Amino acid sequence: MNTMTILMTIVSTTLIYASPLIFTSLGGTFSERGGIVNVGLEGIMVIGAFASTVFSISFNETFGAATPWLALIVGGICGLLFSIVHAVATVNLRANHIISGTVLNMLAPAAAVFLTKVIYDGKGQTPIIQQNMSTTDIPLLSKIPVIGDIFFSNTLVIGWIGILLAFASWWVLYKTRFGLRLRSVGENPEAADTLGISVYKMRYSAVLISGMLGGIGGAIMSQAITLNYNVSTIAGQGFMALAAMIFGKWNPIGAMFAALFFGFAQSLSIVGAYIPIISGWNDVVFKVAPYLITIVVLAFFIGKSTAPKADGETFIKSK
Amino acid sequence: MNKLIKKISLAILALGIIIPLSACTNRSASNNSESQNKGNSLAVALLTDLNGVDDKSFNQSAWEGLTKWGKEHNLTKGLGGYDYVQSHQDSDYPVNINKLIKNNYNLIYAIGYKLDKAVTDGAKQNPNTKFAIIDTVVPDLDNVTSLTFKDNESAYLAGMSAALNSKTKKIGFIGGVKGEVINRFEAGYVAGAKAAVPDIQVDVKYVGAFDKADVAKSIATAMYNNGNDAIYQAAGSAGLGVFSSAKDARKSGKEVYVVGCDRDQTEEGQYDGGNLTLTSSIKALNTVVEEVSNETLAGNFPGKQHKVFGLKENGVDISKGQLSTDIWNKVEQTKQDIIDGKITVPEKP
Amino acid sequence: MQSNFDQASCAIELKHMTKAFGDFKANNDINLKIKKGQIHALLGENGAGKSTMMNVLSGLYQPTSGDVFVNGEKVAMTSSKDANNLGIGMVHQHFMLVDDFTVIENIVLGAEPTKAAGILNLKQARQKIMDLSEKYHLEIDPDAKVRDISVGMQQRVEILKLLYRDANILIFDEPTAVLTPSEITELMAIMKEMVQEGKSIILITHKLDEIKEVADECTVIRRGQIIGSVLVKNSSEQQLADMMVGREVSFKTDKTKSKPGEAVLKIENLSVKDSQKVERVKNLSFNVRAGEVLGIAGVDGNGQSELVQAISGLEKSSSGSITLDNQNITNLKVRKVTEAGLGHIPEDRQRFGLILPMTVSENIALQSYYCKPDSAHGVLKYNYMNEHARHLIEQFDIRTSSEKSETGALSGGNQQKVIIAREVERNPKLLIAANPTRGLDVGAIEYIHKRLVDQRDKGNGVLLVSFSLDEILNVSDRILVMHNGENMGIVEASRTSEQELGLMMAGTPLDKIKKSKRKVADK
Amino acid sequence: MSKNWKSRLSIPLISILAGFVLGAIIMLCLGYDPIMTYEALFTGAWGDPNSIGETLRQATPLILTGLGFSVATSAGFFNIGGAGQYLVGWLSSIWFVLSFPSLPGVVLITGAIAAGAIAGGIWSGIAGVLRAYLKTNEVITTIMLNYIALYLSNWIVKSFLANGDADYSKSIPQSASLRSPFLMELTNNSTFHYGLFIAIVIAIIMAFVMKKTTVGYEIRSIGLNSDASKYAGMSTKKVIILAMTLSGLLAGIGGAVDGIGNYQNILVLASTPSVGFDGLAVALLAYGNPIGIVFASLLFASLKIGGLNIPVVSNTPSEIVDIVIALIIFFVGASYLFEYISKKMKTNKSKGGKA
Repeated sequence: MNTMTILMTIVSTTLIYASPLIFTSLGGTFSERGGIVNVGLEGIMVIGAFASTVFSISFNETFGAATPWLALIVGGICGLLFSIVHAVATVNLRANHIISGTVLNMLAPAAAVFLTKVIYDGKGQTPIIQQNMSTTDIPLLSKIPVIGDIFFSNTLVIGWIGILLAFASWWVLYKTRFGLRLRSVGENPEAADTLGISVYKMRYSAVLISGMLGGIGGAIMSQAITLNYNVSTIAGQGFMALAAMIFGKWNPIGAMFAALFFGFAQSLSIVGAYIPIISGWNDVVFKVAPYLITIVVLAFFIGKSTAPKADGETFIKSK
Repeated sequence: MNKLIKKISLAILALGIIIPLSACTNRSASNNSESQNKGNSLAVALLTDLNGVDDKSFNQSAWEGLTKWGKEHNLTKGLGGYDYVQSHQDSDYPVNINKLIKNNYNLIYAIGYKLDKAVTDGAKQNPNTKFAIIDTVVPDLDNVTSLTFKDNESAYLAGMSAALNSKTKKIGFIGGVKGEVINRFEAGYVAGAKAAVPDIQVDVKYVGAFDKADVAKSIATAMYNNGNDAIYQAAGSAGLGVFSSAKDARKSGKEVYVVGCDRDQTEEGQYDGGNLTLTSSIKALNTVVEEVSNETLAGNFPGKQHKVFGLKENGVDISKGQLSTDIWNKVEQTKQDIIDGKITVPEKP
Repeated sequence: MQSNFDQASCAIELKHMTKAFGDFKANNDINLKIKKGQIHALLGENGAGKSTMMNVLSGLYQPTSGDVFVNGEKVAMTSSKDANNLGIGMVHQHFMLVDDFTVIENIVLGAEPTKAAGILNLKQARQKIMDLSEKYHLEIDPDAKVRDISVGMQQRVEILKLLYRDANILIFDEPTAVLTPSEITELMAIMKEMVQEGKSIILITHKLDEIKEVADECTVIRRGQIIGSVLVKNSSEQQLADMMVGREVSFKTDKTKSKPGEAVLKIENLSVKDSQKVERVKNLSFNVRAGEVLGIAGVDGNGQSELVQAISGLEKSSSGSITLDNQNITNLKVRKVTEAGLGHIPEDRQRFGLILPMTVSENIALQSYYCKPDSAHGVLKYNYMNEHARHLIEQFDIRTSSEKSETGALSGGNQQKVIIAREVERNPKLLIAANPTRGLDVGAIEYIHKRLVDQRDKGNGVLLVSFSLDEILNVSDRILVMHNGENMGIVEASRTSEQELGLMMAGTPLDKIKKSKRKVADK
Repeated sequence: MSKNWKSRLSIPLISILAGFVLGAIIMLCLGYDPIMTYEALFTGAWGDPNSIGETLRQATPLILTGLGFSVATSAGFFNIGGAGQYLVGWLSSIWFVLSFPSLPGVVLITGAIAAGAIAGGIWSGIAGVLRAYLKTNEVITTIMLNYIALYLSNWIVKSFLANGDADYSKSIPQSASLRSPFLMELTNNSTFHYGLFIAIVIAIIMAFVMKKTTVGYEIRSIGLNSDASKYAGMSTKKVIILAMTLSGLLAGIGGAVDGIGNYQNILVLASTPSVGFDGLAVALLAYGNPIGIVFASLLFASLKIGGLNIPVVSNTPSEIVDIVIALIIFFVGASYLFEYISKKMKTNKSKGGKA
């Protein structure tokens, strides 16, 4: 590969791996900024992937090329609906957040395969979708010489949307009334309560947003990568997203960069095999590298990351 | 508090009894299959590995064969007829074998090399049950037949097709996890490609898992970017990522292909401009399952035997897919050469 | 007519208000009138029901029965928002602030000015806040994060939060507990100013001198019921105190003159840096002698915490030496220091002193679980631990249903007693007590002070760190004043005054004060 | 105390009941037969000696990974690395046995278990050390270590332990196996092995360690209040590393016992083993109580093994089992629901009484 191809490949493969993680980790950030620990992201992604696939298969003829985009929305909505379980459990029923999140992770794949069997006549995975979300050139930007070719040509647009969404999320969290209130219930719900902010409502919004974004993240997996739903469509991405959120210090932009970093590490391990000097290394080195690099970078360069103060704490309104 | 908990549990218990009772009406329906299948001497079950019978791969192929066979013999799916069981973890194999035996299945297909231990133990303990194991050899047992496939032969043809079709003289191979079976694919593919086009470059990569479609897609993207114009995927459900990468490449105007594996993967290759599944190497588990079932029904269970299915035995094959007539003719010729023994295909890379 | 006028002149009136939690009536048939433009003090021991009443007034609790009138109108508040809308606001004892937010963000939270689409308009808020800050002399740094500002400023933020919401009825819950004398004086002035502006204030406090200074009326509450209301100018401190506890209270801790012996703690040229590498204790030297209580006075955040942490081994010192009972303990590990003879009643009992979900007996074993007789060969002897705990529960009068109760279920005073029992019982050569009576009621304070003096009388040294000058003056034999990490001087408790200490706390070294005194005398 | 114990037991029991009932409702709604399904589930798990043997065998590693997760939780850490720790334990035990096949059986078995324990302990100890000294979040490190374990293990199996090109290692000699002819005969040729007894003994030891020893006291203290623990002179760093190491050590023993008891070899795996993750759920169901974990594991194993019988004898998708498990844990976590309902019932009753 020449340098140009290597760079192009790094960018595009980074985005392939990172896009689902960006959305999901942003979701996690909202939830935990609002004080609800969400280890159920994996389960939420499963629901998003499953629902969007069913939608796409059922309606691809009606909506044509718009199907994958609508499917993302459907995935988001279903993720949101599914996350209500988590919201009810943690906000109203005072469940331990980790237990409730684990329930999502166990429930989702079982329910999705179960429903697949119900819907598709006993089959354990769905058919292949016909309208997939594929890479395209971004208008105008892709015309920029060199940079356009590397970054904006033949690229996964949803990944760039995710990157923009991270900045938007930051802005929402730090510059709007909603964001201020959401963060306040994650830092000190008692204080928010005395100021007339409904802690329950804010925490519900936080979880539901995470459900929506996690659902979209899962939908990206099925719409752009596996092109169907099967039990291994979501195989650990939710946990990687959780890791990205912590890595990014519970900051949307940080989470986004962390997700990109994971993608970049994966990408390096793939592209590394094309770089002459190191291509002779044992394959296991390339397989282990992304995870090892993550640990090293986190331990030695990023350091401690602190969760919002009341993250994981159940708020009980006094009566 | 405790009293109330007691009350609640009573209430739930009551519900738990009433609801299922009301469902009893359904019950007779699902028991029908057993009565229908009575009187048949052969009940056949398929035991898959961790992937189910709709893995779009050889489990599915085997199940299709069994279903066809069952219907031909007026059997229904379920007890006493034919059925399949999927395992969720590697430790489930012996459990599932015992459950099938207990439910009076007398011929069990065990799909995958990972089941050899479970089959060996099960066969020794249950001499009256017959086993057919796929992809590996369990020797010296009267009630076990071993069925293996010369995947390398079909892979050879796949490699040849991809090489002949290649305009860039670069083709790729993406495997799931390195191993005995996948190695056969790799070996045959590389040999076939080199034989057809001596200066072809074959790029071999492994995902490291069978469930990471995102990594597989990234590898495929790198390969297509690097100028490979066909990739042979042998990566299980991760292989779906190869198809989606190829669809992306097509959209950006590259004429790239995927070579399918185990089953005719034309469905996976469909996209709005046509089909990008160049061809698929086929493992004809369906015909083999039918064949062995018929033999068993006729009282000729090939116990203790190791049957090898190659191109000659119609155990493996290749689909025409999108191959040009020109290439297809060459492929057919080579196929004949292999059948005739003029070409020997290596098993290891 | 008369009653109408009466109601209108009342900012708040409670009629037969009862608030019950299950069978327990925290407030029982409360009748109370708070007049407009006055400071109304509310006096009562901890657990008397003051906080419940205030939570009812601020909309957090709904009364079980009875009525609440605000400005003459009967109201039913279901949330703090309703209270806000009626102009009622509360400065909580434990500040209700978001540490991670800036001062401005904290003030506007819940009442944020926005542009279109919910976008914050902090510029607009800043103007209003700065105006209020100026008007009421509430100095703040609007862009600092709350976690970085002093306790005094945090309280000003709390007050501004209410003013920003145009609150007319302000409730202060023990506002001076954490303030320095000068800050207290400032606060009193601000309160008076606010009343003059027509606002009404309810002041909850234990401190009778404060009531005497600012309040117009005082209501005493005990066990959920009102004992009576008096005009402050007509009653003495002693009368108020007796009303509060229902018996006579002694303000002075009885103690004989100290008979100091050898130094048990020697601190020489000690410097300590905090986690941000800022030097918080600077070249400090002093001794604590056996048989005396050395008080360390100073405004919160002047290096006292770091000093205590350095002595107890929780923080490393950057230079200097610490000697305990003739043993060099500089930078030893916590456990070694404890074994060398240190007892430590930590500043924040819930955070440092106790493991709340564990039982009382497990907490009593916290310093000694690893050695005989609490354990042998790594195995805990629960029989012994429980028996020992029962013994201490009796000896220290800890009110708990059993030694196996969760410590978190105990009241604050009893939690502190668990710590004191544990620390004092080992008879340490030096006992450090850091703000040991913060947030406790008069009865508990009296008890704890007695225990500290007992410890002294047994011939051990006591180092008392407190932000409360009363406490320092009351208990200590000698007083060291810290300012900005430095020693401002050591004075005899019997020969100093609040004024002198106040000057030192503000950063004037003792020798300078003496010089100026001499000058005055010379002139 | 006894009252507390009763109510702690009643919540899991009600949850189990509620989980099954809700599962039945779901099946009814979708047209499957719950009675037949549950019957299949039960007979599949406890219907005959073979099934019982398999259920007990399945419970074995769950007990150990569950204990591992709960130790870390007690110290305040979220160890989702159970899968990786189990895997390195499994790998090391087989590797050890295959390296010294001629040693006597007792030495092989103890050595294999010790090897698994050490490997699992090191694997999580890495996360512990990073957490103690560099404050690295253990959630991230344990996730990453799971993947590293998977790839390394597959590579080691292929490169050093496999016979030729096979995708699994050679089998261990009979002398190193935890299975026995006696147990096989007893359970009608199931894969049941002595590992269960090892697991139960370890559970009892852990119950003792956590409740009655100074080490357990330190772990609990740090988990509940690390500031107060520091104040009391405990070395938080030491305890963090200790708790994390102990956690992985237990999961590693789980892997070892499963390796020499159940599998008798090690396979190239397609993904991280699910037993690690199931251990987490088991521990949550048991509130981290070691003895509770034994029972929770048995319940889990019953559902998992019994679940395999469902597709054999009915047409209900076997995923219903996982749905039921998830529901049970949901009810355990959201036990306030029951409290709330009982409160509501109480107030309604008292209101009714007054009227």
